[in-house]
Amino acid sequence: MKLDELARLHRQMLVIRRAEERLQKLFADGLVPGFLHLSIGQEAVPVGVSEALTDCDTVSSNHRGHGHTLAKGVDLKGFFAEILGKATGLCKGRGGSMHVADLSKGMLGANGIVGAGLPITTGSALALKMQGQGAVAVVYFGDGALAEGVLHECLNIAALWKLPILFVCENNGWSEFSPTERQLATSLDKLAKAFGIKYSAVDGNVVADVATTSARLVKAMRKNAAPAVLECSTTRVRGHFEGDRQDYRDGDEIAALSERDPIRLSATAMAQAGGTPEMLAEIADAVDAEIEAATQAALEAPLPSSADILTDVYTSVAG
Amino acid sequence: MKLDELARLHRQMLVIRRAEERLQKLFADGLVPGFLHLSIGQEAVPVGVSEALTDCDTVSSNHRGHGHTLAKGVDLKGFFAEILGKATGLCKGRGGSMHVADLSKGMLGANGIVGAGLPITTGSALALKMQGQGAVAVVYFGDGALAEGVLHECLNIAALWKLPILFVCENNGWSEFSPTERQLATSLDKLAKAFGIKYSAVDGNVVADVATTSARLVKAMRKNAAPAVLECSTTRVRGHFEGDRQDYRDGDEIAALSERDPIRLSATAMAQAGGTPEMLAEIADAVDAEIEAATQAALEAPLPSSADILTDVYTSVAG
Amino acid sequence: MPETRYIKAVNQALADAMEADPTVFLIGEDIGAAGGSFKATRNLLEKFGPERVYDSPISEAAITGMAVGAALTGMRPVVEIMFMDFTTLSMDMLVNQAAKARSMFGGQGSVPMVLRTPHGGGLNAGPQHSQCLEAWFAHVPGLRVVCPSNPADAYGLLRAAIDDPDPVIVVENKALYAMKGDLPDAPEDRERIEIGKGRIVRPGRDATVVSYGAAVAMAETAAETMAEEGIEVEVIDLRSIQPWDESLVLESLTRTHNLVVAHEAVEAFGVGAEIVARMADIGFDQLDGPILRVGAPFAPSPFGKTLEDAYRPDANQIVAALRRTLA
Amino acid sequence: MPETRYIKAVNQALADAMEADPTVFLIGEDIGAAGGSFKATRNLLEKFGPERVYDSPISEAAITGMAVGAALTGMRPVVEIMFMDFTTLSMDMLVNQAAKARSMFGGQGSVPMVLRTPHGGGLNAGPQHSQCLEAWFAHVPGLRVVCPSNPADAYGLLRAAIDDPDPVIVVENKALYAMKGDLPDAPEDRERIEIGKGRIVRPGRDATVVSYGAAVAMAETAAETMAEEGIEVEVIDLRSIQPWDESLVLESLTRTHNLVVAHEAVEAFGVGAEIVARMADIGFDQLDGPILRVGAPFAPSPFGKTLEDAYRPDANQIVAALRRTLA
Ligand SMILES: Cc1ncc(C[n+]2csc(CCOP(=O)(O)OP(=O)(O)O)c2C)c(N)n1
Ligand SMILES: Cc1ncc(C[n+]2csc(CCOP(=O)(O)OP(=O)(O)O)c2C)c(N)n1
Ligand SMILES: [Mg+2]
Ligand SMILES: [Mg+2]
Repeated sequence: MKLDELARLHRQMLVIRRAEERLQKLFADGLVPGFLHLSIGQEAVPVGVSEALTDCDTVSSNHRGHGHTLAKGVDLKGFFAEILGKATGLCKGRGGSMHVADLSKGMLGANGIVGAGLPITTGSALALKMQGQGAVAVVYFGDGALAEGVLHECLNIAALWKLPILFVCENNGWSEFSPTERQLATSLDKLAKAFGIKYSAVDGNVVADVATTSARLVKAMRKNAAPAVLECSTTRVRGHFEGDRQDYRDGDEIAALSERDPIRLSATAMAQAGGTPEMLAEIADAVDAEIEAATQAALEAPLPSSADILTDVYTSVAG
Repeated sequence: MKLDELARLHRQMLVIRRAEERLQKLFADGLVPGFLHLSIGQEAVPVGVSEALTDCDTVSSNHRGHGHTLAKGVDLKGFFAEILGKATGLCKGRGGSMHVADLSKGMLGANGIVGAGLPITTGSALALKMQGQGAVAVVYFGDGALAEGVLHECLNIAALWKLPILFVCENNGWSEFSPTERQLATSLDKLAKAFGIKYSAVDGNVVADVATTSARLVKAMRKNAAPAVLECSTTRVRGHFEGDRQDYRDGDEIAALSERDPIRLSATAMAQAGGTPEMLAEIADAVDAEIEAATQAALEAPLPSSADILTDVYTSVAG
Repeated sequence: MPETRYIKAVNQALADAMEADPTVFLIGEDIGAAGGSFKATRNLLEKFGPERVYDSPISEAAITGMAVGAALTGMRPVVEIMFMDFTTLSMDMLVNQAAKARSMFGGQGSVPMVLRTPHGGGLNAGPQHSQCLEAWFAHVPGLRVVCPSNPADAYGLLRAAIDDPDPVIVVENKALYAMKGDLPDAPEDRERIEIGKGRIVRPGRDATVVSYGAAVAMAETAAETMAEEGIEVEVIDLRSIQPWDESLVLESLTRTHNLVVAHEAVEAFGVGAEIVARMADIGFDQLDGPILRVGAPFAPSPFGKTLEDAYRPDANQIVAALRRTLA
Repeated sequence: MPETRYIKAVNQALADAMEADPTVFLIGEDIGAAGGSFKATRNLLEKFGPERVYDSPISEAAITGMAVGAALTGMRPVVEIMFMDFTTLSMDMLVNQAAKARSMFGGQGSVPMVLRTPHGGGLNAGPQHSQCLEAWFAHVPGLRVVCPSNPADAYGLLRAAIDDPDPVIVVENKALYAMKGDLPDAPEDRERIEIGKGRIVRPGRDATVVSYGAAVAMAETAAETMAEEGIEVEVIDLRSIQPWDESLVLESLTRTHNLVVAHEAVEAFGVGAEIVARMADIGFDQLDGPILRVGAPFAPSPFGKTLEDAYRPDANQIVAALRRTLA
């Protein structure tokens, strides 16, 4: 991969990283309402996958969706404002971290229900296939979601009807406070095989690998609609949600994660491709400035008016 | 298999066959309320499986459950009365064909919801394992049920927790009015493999084969609790329910089914093992008499009293 | 098409909607070649092809969720769930996803999907094939619920539901599928019925019976019985359950001063409770007597003719309730 | 254990029930080593071992259904569903199976299972983690539903639910988990609370507020406010929603002649509707004014503090309702 491409991917990952680190602080300061699930350590997956996508393609996500959302190109200011529950948020402050969506970018929403993105995205893929423009749908889900029955239903229908859907599993080994291996007697490669769905595995912390594989899969899908599964092994660095002290996790395991830090790996890759420390610093500064601006705007933005509670429940008033 | 064993199995199949043929007539005469799904052509499966079971083992069933129920040893009179909606029925005439149950025989009920028997039986298997007496649980389901997500959840949990459950699929190729192949991109052998569950396939119309394989699987399960899958290829001779004219089915296909009639096959097997025509006739006469007695008793039995509608909703009255 | 059956009106509404809008498509179990368990989709596969009529595997959660995703992607899916009892498998997708998407996404889009499903007894189909669960959906902000009582309404409400930008549950009473009624021959004469508006089926001055679905005919029969005694009962068909036509009911109550609410669903915690509760608030001053409800007793729907007949509400119970409130 | 928190009382009830009866076992997501998302099962894995405490995969339908099957096979399973919103994935098993087995099998057996689940807001957890869906379950014959408002009730109702031979949904209000209250030290002094019986929390002669769960404390606050003006409000905690203590409410109404029903759930088609509807029938002659309800508006529970605060019912709304009915 060429340096400029690596740099672009690096920058996008850094936006996600810094955004989440900023949110982490804001949460500690009591400024983020509700649950906050951070994807620190997992940034390479959505950044790599999104390289293959346009605004016509749809994605849907889960509870750990900040990376998926930002990588799909949604507005950073609207994103921050939403997570802080402000009126200027992408969802007018009504959804928050677990429900960020931007339909104009094909981002059909984070989701608070494990596995729920699967049928929604399968249906989106059906719609895209009917519309015949070669667009594809991507669903992000975790390894814990492999236990939900709806996965089975969707793999079956996607395979049966040859739908242009990319099933992207972020396998971080954890399902909340439990190692997922204690919850599964199967694995995604075996399931994909059972349904005759093309399966690929990548190191989900190497953004170039994710990007290359996704590009190949999506390209094939645009030509001949058919589902594919992409399993990305990745690393959840923080707790299940902010406030989770991860007592259940080995300290050494967490410490070792930095070895596999996707941003560190991408910085190394850039250096190998001729990138300079100055270049990295420049990116970092630009990202910091962007994050700071979005944070400030969100902090200063007004709260939604409680008079608006009944707004948008329905499109129009019936009866 | 020895003649007396073959004869016993033959007799049990014939009880199911004649019972259903009688029900078919009663239905045509307007005497059976509700839906009636007949299992004519599928009798060898439950008869073969039940050979391996005792009253301590549990089974649960689906909408096409007459065979499963009778093979588990429930009282024929109570069975007929139930299907005719009489007060003397096993369920006091409140369940009917889709809900026949006899808890005293470990028969946890037919079921009107496709796939619903799966988690119920998985839970029963967990209970039996906890109780530590070596009992096993059996769930009967059709090929159409393979599309329901709950199958995935149950295969996973059964494999993960090593539960003594036998998943018996009656694969008759049909899901209501559609060939199941148009609904599935997978098959049960592949799914079982994905979960590391022991898989066996038998000709579900050869009762001795079903019995032998079931005996082996159940025996292993009693010693070392672990799930197993038994797929029985079988034949649905009648429509999805009585009243279905099967326009969607090739006449030749239906005609050819008699070649594989499990009762015909078992008669042949008996002849090969030294059985005489007299022996067969004797069995047939005894079965006919039994069915006739049960039918008459059911026809003469009183209807449930409408005063009883609120009875048995709860065990005791709270509040 | 005079003398059109209810099920045929549903079929016609689907056909007309598909004709009018290429984004409308159907998904459900055995709805294609088989034309649906109750034949609501008969011939639609032939007419519109497999790219508009999807015969699905037995996967209620997935097909309902797929409708949500397709609706968010510009389509207007119409899902058939074969029996309302099976919507128990679709609840997450209906309640957590379809109902909430618009609101929780801040009004960015909407979910123009329809879920059609039959409720009710009369087929001796037993406890898992007879339930009337509309009260659940009416309790969920973001969903609309309608329940037609006759062929013309089955047509008009379904067309309106498909046009509606938000998710609508269309509850059809399966015992009414064979009911006959008029439907105009010319497509342009077939009318949509506004969601949220009820209809006075029979005017009266002495008491009001509010009902929907199969209970409307029972209410009419009860009104006839009462009329023989000189008591004029007004019968309202709600048509829509969520939202329901509060002002129509209130207006009727201000004239009749007596109210009975009747439906086939279980009485306790049913739709009738909400109607009574609203009237016990905004209509309190108008009431001359207790507000009574007629609904099924608190038991699963039993199999078997005698039991089911005794279980299902009927005109006699409405008459008895009317007599009691008027007493 | 004076000053026991609500969540600890739940924990104690589970421990005591498991101690008392070897057939009681627990199943749920992250309930083992992690002790549950809200810590209801803390230390129970250690105490009773993995053969009594099953940490399950994320498979709500399966674990609920497994409880049905285990219950039919002689056990007393207690399922935890992490948020009530996720019971949308368990509905078939609860409604078509657990609720109906006894009746449709003609009383042959019963399904002694319990499903515990937290409802309600206050955590800014948004539309898919805050719903109060108890009205659904109350509408289903065969299920019982309870909703404790304080630690002692959390203990007593859960013990009673586990003892009960039929399926019971125990709805815990998650905002109350940190609430403190008394629970006796000696196990034998810890009391079960009869399902179906309510309690007069505060006596009064001028009006009755019926509530349950988190709304009980709001009702008490409202009663205090009114007391300052010399208006004595009686507060009833229903404790059980299905069945609910109709005679206690009626008896109170015959003394106070004014009624308000308050709960955190969405008002429309909520539990309050049933209570009002019953009283508008059997209590009609006792009413001096309209029966009013206080509940959440008809919108998904919004995320964000200001919105959620405005969305959740509070004591002021109960006061306003009292003033209006007394006016
Ligand atoms: C249906 C449902 N069940 C349970 C939960 C609670 N829950 C939230 S995240 C989670 C674990 C998900 O693990 P995984 O899918 O691997 O995602 P990760 O958190 O590792 O990114 C659980 C059990 C939920 N939100 N929805
Ligand atoms: C959840 C659910 N969905 C749909 C149905 C309607 N239905 C009843 S039987 C059936 C087909 C079942 O096919 P299969 O499992 O192969 O059993 P078979 O009838 O062939 O014995 C369907 C779709 C149902 N009863 N429950
Ligand atoms: Mg994970
Ligand atoms: Mg089949």
